Amino acid sequence: MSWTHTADYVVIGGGIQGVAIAYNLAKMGARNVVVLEKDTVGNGSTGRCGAGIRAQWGTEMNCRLGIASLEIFEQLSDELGMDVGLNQCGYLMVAYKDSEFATLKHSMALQNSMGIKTRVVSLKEACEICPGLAAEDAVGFTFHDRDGHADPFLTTFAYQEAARRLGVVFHKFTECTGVKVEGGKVVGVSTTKGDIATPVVINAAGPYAQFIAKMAGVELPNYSERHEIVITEPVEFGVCPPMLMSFTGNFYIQQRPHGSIIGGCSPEGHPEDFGNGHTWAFAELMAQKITKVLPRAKGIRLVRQWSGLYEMTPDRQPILGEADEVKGFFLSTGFSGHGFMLAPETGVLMAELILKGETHLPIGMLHYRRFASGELINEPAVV
Amino acid sequence: MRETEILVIGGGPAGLSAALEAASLGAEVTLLDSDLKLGGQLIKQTHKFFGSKEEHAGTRGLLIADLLFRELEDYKSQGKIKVLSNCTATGYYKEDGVVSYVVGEDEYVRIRPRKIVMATGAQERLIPFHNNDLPGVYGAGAIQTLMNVYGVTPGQRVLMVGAGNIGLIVSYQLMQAGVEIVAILEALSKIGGYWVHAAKVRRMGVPILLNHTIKEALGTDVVTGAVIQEVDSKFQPVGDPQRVDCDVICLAVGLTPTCEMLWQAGCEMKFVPQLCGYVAKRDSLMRTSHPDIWVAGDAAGIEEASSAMVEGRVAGLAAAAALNYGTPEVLKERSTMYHKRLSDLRAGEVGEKIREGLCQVCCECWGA
Amino acid sequence: MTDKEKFFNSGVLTEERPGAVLPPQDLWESKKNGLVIIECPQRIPCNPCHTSCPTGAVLPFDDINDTPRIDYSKCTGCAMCVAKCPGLACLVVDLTYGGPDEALMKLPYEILPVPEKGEDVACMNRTGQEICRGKVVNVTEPWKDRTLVVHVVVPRDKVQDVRTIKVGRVAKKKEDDMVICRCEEVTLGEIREWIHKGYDTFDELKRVLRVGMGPCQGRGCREIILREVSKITGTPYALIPQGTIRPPVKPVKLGALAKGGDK
Amino acid sequence: MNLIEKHPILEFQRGRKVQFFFDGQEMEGFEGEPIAAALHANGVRIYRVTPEMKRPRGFFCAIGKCSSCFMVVDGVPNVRTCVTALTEGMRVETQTGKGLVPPVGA
Repeated sequence: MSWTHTADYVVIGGGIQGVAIAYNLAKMGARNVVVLEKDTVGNGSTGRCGAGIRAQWGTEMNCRLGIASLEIFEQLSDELGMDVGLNQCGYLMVAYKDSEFATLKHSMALQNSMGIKTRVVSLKEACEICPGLAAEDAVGFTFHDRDGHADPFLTTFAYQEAARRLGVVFHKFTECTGVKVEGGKVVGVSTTKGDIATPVVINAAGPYAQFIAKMAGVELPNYSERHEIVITEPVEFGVCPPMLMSFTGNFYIQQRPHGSIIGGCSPEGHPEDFGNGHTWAFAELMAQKITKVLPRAKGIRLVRQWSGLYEMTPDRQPILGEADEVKGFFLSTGFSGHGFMLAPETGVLMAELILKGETHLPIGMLHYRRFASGELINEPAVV
Repeated sequence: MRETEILVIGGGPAGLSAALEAASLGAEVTLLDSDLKLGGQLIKQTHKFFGSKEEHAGTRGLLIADLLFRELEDYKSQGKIKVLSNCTATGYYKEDGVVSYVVGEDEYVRIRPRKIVMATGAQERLIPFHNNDLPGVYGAGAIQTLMNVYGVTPGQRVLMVGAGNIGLIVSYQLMQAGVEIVAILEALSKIGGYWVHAAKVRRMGVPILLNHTIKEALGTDVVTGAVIQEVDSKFQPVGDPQRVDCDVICLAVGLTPTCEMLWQAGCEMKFVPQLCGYVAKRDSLMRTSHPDIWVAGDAAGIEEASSAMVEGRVAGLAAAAALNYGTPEVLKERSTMYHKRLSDLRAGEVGEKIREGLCQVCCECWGA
Repeated sequence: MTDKEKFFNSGVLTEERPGAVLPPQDLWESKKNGLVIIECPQRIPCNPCHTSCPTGAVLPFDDINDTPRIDYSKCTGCAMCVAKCPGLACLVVDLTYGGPDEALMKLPYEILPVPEKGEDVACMNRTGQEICRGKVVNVTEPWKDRTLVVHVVVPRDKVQDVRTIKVGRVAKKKEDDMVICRCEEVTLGEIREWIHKGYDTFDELKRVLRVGMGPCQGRGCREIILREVSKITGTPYALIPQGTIRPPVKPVKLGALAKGGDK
Repeated sequence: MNLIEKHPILEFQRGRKVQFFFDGQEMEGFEGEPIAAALHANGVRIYRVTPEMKRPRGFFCAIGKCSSCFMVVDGVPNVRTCVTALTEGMRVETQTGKGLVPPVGA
């Protein structure tokens, strides 16, 4: 592919954030948009994620982003002209402790006030939603039927294909090695394939965002955490229709429409690293968690395990906005494990911010200034 | 967690030899094999092997297996070798060097070896043609298992695809089992296997169609025939396709080393066409770039069972030596002897390809 | 006999000929409602394309055996000829329709099942291969004689090739139909299609098509797919990334794993 | 039966004769041999029908590492019959689709 020497917009990172921003920029009329990806599109955190989509959040900001994204997901296959594998089977939240159930109900009140129809369900109903569920030890459940999941690969590729049709250029196997700043403004980027002169750079580098930011002289408090996932062979759908999720149980488990069951949990001790290794300990732990809540899954075989990186921030909320120190340097990072589900909306917001300077949802509080000022927005609903 | 000094993965000719060699020096060995019956491909070979006396030349493969089993019995009774049959290694975990395996389907176990010999053998290549997933299209290895281990005939009329040694030998074995060979197809203009193996089947009236390939398997539920096509040197069709009647299409289009766990271990790998795929770089004692992992046999590059057995000896010797078993004199003497045998086995016309391949992956030593 | 002749002699148009020409590009791109294309390159005694044309765009025949000629300045894309031509040789292509990548085709149709408005249909080329999908936006019956005109939106770069539609899927040509990934049932045609779109590493193909994600973990298909990538992109086999190989090498029951590996 | 009775080189050490059922039909095999081999000996070559394209599949790799011979054995789907030993009275069924996981306690 011929090299792009100048561009109006350079997006760093071909994950869901990068492709969604590039697509929305082009859709809103921007031209000369280039996406740089150091491996292949979707190879980073996006392609390794659990792919859940939910509006059941504990802060107003995340609820707004969550429901807005969900609404975009509901028509995304049509918009992008390619199936994104959306399956709205609901999130069934499982609380094992009274305090956890109280938090869920508290969040539910917030969600309900915003039109998100989360409700408390009984054990009996939970077992109807998820036949074979073994959760007699749970104290309560909440359920939102519009939550669900989509295929992260297909969604990313659908964005990529739609963006390409609008003229966006993608360079894969192209790593950003420097951000050039002159007089407090972005003027270009260097990459392993050559330089690009550009007045706008969007940092959507996921777990590597803090390094890209540093290249522009911006310090971010982001750090990366390795999370592992297992997936089973496909069996007929119906073993775990909803996304089962628990904060104290520390798991998320769901069956994809294709039939495989996918499961993950938070690592103990938050291993901060950039490896994508896999451990036997995780495979065993996750097998225990899955077979405990879904005993009928005992005979289903695990076919693959992998890991991906969560791009964490101190309050587990994303960082969106333009850098104070460097004009033209935009950030869409720090999604703390929820970048896939929020991307359809944050892609729109970032494109609006870049092109118009304002957004249809106020996102000022997501600026990284909050870490200096101490105005953190702590999200309780995180696995 | 279980522990062992040396874990040998794969109980075929290479793995058995590695285990025996390491145990002969006093090492404690665990031998893991996925099959219900130990011996790998050896136990399916009814033909007599080439080579010299040391490699049991003139003895049938399955009887060579018996010889190795007998040797194994002694070490088993002494507790030096523990054999785990029906156990498939499922993963190598780089962070702590642990190998996981399953016993049958229902028991899962972890083991932490100090040294590993990967003797995982080969897997069969497939080729694309229409209907290639129809029941009746079988791999040559599968047919050998069915026929020579369990005594079940795969069908009545077999079309063999590929005239390398496997295609030729399995054709002969099929005839021994009373099955008709409709034809042997070879896409190249020359058979790939030993000439004498070809002559054995030709003289019994089996046509070997050079410059022919399979285009399509015929049949709705199971194979009832095939469409074959003559091709030129660039594999372009010449003349009209022909139809043959058969109920089995046997694919013997080559093997490729089984090296999943070598990838998982982060061993330095290289694509070497002469060795039929990606193989681990290794030193003259078969040690990979990973200091605790050795390779032997087809997993190190596709070759003959006779050289696999010697390679297994080398790897077993070196792995045991790395644990300080054996005296320098013994090690020197044995490795010199094994290297001599290997170079003899690879000296001929047929070994030329192997020699070219090995040049690309053998380094002197990893500096250890 | 050349391949072109072989094809032509079996009813496949391979190049412009008298009686089968394309509209002038400038006019075509600007003319709302589209322009007619007639593919009638053989001298036969027939003229309904002319007699059914309300604007005189299909010129009068000197000899009824002549092949049709069109005055494109007069064509309004009304598709009356499309619905009348006994040979189903007329179609209308409207390049002004929809987005920059779309075009509308008005195609004659006399087969069951009849496509419905909004339906996603297979679009086939002159040899009956499905080359893309199209969306039906209208179905009319101009002469009330059961010959329908189907208005279908297709990718703009396919208007030179799409010549009919079919409800459902069309089996691809035989070679493309070979099953390559046995576990996930992916065909060579699908793999080639995505390689051509630039998905030329094993990992990308795995993610978009699921090849190699099944229980065999790509044992059977990896090499065939990478050879195909090599063939199409010209990259030497040894330089194409193999993709990551993860445990377990063989699927393991959750129940067995859950009991832990300390034995 | 497609059994090799006489062979110029080999002698087969077969297990005890046992009865089993294929899709309800009673068949005979040898204890300990792979289910797939027992079926082949009885002339059965179609073991499953694939989920998407509904294509018949049978014996293929013989080492438990492809998905060709998945069958429902005693109610359990996705059993690799080429590496699973036959036992007395086994109920072996053709698998259609991805395999239905039996409810707990079934």
